[in-house]
Amino acid sequence: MDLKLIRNLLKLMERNEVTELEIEDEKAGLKVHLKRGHEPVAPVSPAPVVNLMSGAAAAPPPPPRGAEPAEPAAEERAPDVAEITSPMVGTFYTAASPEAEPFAPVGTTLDEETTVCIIEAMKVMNEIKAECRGEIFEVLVENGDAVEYGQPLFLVKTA
Amino acid sequence: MDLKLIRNLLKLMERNEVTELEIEDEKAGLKVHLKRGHEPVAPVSPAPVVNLMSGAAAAPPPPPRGAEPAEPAAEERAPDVAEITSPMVGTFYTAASPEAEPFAPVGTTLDEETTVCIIEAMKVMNEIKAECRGEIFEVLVENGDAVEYGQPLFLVKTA
Amino acid sequence: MFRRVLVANRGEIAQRIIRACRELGIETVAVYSEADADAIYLRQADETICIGPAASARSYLDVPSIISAAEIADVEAIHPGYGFLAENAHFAAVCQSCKIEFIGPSPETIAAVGNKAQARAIAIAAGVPVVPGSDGTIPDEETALRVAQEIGYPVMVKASSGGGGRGMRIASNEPSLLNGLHSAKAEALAAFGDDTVYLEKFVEHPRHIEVQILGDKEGKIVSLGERDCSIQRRHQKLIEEAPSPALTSEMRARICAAAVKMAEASNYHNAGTVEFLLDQNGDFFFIEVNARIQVEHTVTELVTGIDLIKEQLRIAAGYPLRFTQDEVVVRGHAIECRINAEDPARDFQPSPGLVEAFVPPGGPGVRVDSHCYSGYRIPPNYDSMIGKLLVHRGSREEAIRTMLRALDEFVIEGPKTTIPILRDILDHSDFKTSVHDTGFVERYFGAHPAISPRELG
Amino acid sequence: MFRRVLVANRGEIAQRIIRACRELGIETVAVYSEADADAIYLRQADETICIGPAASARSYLDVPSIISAAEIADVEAIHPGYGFLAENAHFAAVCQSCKIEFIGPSPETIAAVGNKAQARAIAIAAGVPVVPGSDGTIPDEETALRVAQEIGYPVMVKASSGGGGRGMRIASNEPSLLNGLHSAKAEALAAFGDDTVYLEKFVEHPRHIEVQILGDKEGKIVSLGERDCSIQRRHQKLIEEAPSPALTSEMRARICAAAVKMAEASNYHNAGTVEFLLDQNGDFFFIEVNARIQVEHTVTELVTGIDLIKEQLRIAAGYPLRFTQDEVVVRGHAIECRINAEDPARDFQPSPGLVEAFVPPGGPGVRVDSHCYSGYRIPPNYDSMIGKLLVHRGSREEAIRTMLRALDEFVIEGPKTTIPILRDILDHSDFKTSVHDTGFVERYFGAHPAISPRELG
Repeated sequence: MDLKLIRNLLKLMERNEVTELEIEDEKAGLKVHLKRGHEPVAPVSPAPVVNLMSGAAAAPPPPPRGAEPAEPAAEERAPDVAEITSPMVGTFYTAASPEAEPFAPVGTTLDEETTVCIIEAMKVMNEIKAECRGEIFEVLVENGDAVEYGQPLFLVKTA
Repeated sequence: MDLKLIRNLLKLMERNEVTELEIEDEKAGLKVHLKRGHEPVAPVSPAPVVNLMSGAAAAPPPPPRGAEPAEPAAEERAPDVAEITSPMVGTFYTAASPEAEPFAPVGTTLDEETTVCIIEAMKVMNEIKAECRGEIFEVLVENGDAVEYGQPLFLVKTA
Repeated sequence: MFRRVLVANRGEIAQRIIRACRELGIETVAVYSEADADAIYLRQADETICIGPAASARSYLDVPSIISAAEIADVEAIHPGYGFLAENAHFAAVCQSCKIEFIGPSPETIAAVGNKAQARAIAIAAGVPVVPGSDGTIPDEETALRVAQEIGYPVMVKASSGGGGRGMRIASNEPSLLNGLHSAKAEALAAFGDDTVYLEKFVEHPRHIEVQILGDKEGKIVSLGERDCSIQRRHQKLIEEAPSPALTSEMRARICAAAVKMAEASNYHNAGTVEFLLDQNGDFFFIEVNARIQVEHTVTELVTGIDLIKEQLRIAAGYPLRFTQDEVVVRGHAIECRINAEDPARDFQPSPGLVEAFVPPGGPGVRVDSHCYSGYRIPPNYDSMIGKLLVHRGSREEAIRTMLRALDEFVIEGPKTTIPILRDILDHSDFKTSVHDTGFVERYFGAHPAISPRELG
Repeated sequence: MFRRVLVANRGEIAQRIIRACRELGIETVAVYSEADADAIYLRQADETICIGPAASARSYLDVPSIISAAEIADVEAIHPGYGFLAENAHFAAVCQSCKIEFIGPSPETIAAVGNKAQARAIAIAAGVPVVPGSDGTIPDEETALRVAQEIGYPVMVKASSGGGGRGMRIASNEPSLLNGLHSAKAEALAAFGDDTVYLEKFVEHPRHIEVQILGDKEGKIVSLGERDCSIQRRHQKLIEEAPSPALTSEMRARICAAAVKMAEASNYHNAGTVEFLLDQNGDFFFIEVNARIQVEHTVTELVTGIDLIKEQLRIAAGYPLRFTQDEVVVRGHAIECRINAEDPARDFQPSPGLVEAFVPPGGPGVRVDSHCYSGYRIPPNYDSMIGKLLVHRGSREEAIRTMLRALDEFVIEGPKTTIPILRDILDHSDFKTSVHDTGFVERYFGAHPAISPRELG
């Protein structure tokens, strides 16, 4: 399973004005369900609703490196959940040092100024602020992972 | 004005699922109005409804050589009007010889076996039968014109 | 030079001929069937004429329609491309009688080399080595058995008018020979209207080597080097290359000289190909002459820098050859892959229909000859070849690497294509080391093609 | 050889570099901005990393993001392409300090030749002819007036750090010189953060001739012949060709030797270009060094058969040059047309957006380098070049004919492109007879471009 598949399907849908698409590939253990709304007139990429479920036999989807910053599981996400995305390319650390406690494990209560992680870029440790209020709901990246610009790092319950 | 324009417009419409298009180009003295229905599943080219009106300043459209056998003026044609098309490539003659009377001038009453014209191909004079009943309503080709396969030759009022 | 030429073909070769004419300043008249009305190459012709419905028999194979189109469009010559009427001596003769130049050899040459038994006799008379076999056709079972005894089994029964693998049978003993004789005759009668057959020794594990020749109307003939077309499936070429990695320069000189001899003995003019089998001992045997431009002429164009279609036009217009044998220099290595709309996973069944996306590769060393584009609908009525992907590089190894990256880049969405199997062939160690023969594809990619699973796109 | 290389660029040159790496068996890491997430060439990279938003300053020009991507992707080298960070000595130095090989010359060489006054001084010291002008920068008005007096009007004020026509003024008398001096300084300060300027004689009706050089890290330098880039509009090249029809073989030998001398004097390694002006008397003058691969490197590839990007990678990996000066042979004639998404009828204003149809030409002699395809959306954030169309033929005349038919075949629906004006230029008698100079485009296609009306498609 590759996010490129999703990208290609979306492109085909866009070209052929398809608004909804469902694929079940039992051999690959894969179900894909895509819906497209009307494309906004503004530039930037439209935010298609992508509902991606890995079948039992399939490996979990890889991190979205190499794909546009899609929003996996968007449909399942309640409207009161926000994302904290990476503002730069680098290496993600949950804590200030290997021995230290993580800045923001699941359940941490945040305000805008709370440091949630460190991203190392060019030997510089950049403290990343939450920039929203709420409670950490899920940490999407493993300690030590490489992250790219715009990659979602945390899900935050905002209500 | 070139029929290729229509072909290109139709292709653009098909690709973009446009069902209706109107263009008025006053400089070129040209109006184009195109409608597309749902494409049939069967092979062969769909028969789009093409309504092509030359403006006052524009030259009359050239014979459809070089384009697919489109059906000009289809919208204006009543449902009781049939076409006699050329079954081969060749030279169209209205009469058996330069001195003879035309086989089928406007107003001629036809049955299936009536000879309507001659098409010369490879020095052979081929008598073309009407293959429909009715009355000649319009002769679409000039005596001595080159015609291609499928090109409309006569309009026939069938009712 | 001609002022106006009619292109009596379709698809990539029609486009190829239109391109050559445009570059020479010749006006083109393209004929097309209703199924090809949307083809984008028609836009490049100066005039287009619909000659009939989709069925080839009533359009591209219909001599009266094409001649009639040529007459009303007032052309001086007709280029037949390959396939359809390209090797039809009757059509060439009709052109002659209508005072339209047929761009190809004379009707007499086409007829002579088109009959396999006659071509074989010409080769023997010219001293060109042929596969050991019968002197002419086989009249009866007794002759078949006697000849087979003389040349030794396995033997091959071949139809005089055959082609494309039809009317062919291999026999390794007397009963299978008698069986094969009758079934080949029946098949040939049905397919070609001619049940005469001849017998040849079956050459085991051969390479298919063919030599491109050009001859002018003054009788001067040059060879443009060989092509190796050993990658075939059911006698259909999939990959062609030039020069052949199986030839030493001494063998190359001999096989090219034999091709020129054969062409001379056939009073050949215009472009043609002399085909040989090369056996495991390095001996080669004439098999047939293709009296037309071939699909794979392009690999020869890349290594020689000579535009074969332009030369065809010049020769047909009566010009002498513009270069001598010594001036023909082969540089680097060229490979061609035929991109067919076929599903290699389902026994290569045709896969026509809408091409949703078509993004050809490009960049250094890459040439693409294709009439396809995003939004094109491949008609189900004709050959499944939708394009030719070619590379030209300094060495064979480099050419293979460039071809692999080009195949990887090629995006075709909609129809299934031969791209996955072409990729696997090029990546196979037998191909890379060039120890393959004409049985390679069936051997490794036969009943259950070993195609690696590929993602969409 | 490198195992893994990061491509720090976008569009056709990113694709070009990925192609070369794939053919050499090098893994590629492609970085991209959010605006390029859909680019089809990204599929060919082994890894892709989003480095920032559409704005170049925060993505392709952002040194920390690119270095960080290189570190997390564990590459051994970075290819900067052209534009963006390609001639940024600071970036090259950062790469060096991070133990990542920068594929290009040393930071010191980039800095030295990047400063126009310093490059001029190197040329003078090496005995390479330069346009008569000031010895170094102009400190004040008095010096400007004195130097102009010596070399004679018209003169040109040029910014030391200038490029792309910015920070340049022509003056034909003293008042216009003083005006030009101040406005050039102000413009240069704003654009490049450096207001030093120098003075040169304005060469009237020149040809723009540049020489491609390659140097290895052992100090061996060869020239790969010249390119003629005289077809420009506002100092932006539109059409390039090789060899230059304006040079005799004696002039060619001298200008190539001068380029090699200049490269040697700059301690140059990797690929670079030495640019000259050729005046109406056949005298040539050094103008600048481009310390990077150039857009038009492709025409040199076609006539020499040398893959310049592969050579860049080999040189950066420490290999010596694989050929001597004598082994570089120029064959035939190559022309490149830059296909830009610009509207020539509206003063070349950019025309980004959805490409509804994109059908590139193909066939013999044609090379297309483009990252575009049907359905691609051209982002408004970057350069308007969407592809390069190249031809390679036996002669210049043949190349022009092939280019004309290729331009006619090229279908781009959606954005406006430079195709119509390219066609008109190629068809112009001054271009065909090669009597044009760098003022040709403004002269004939200036305020009201003489573009013939074209049909849709």
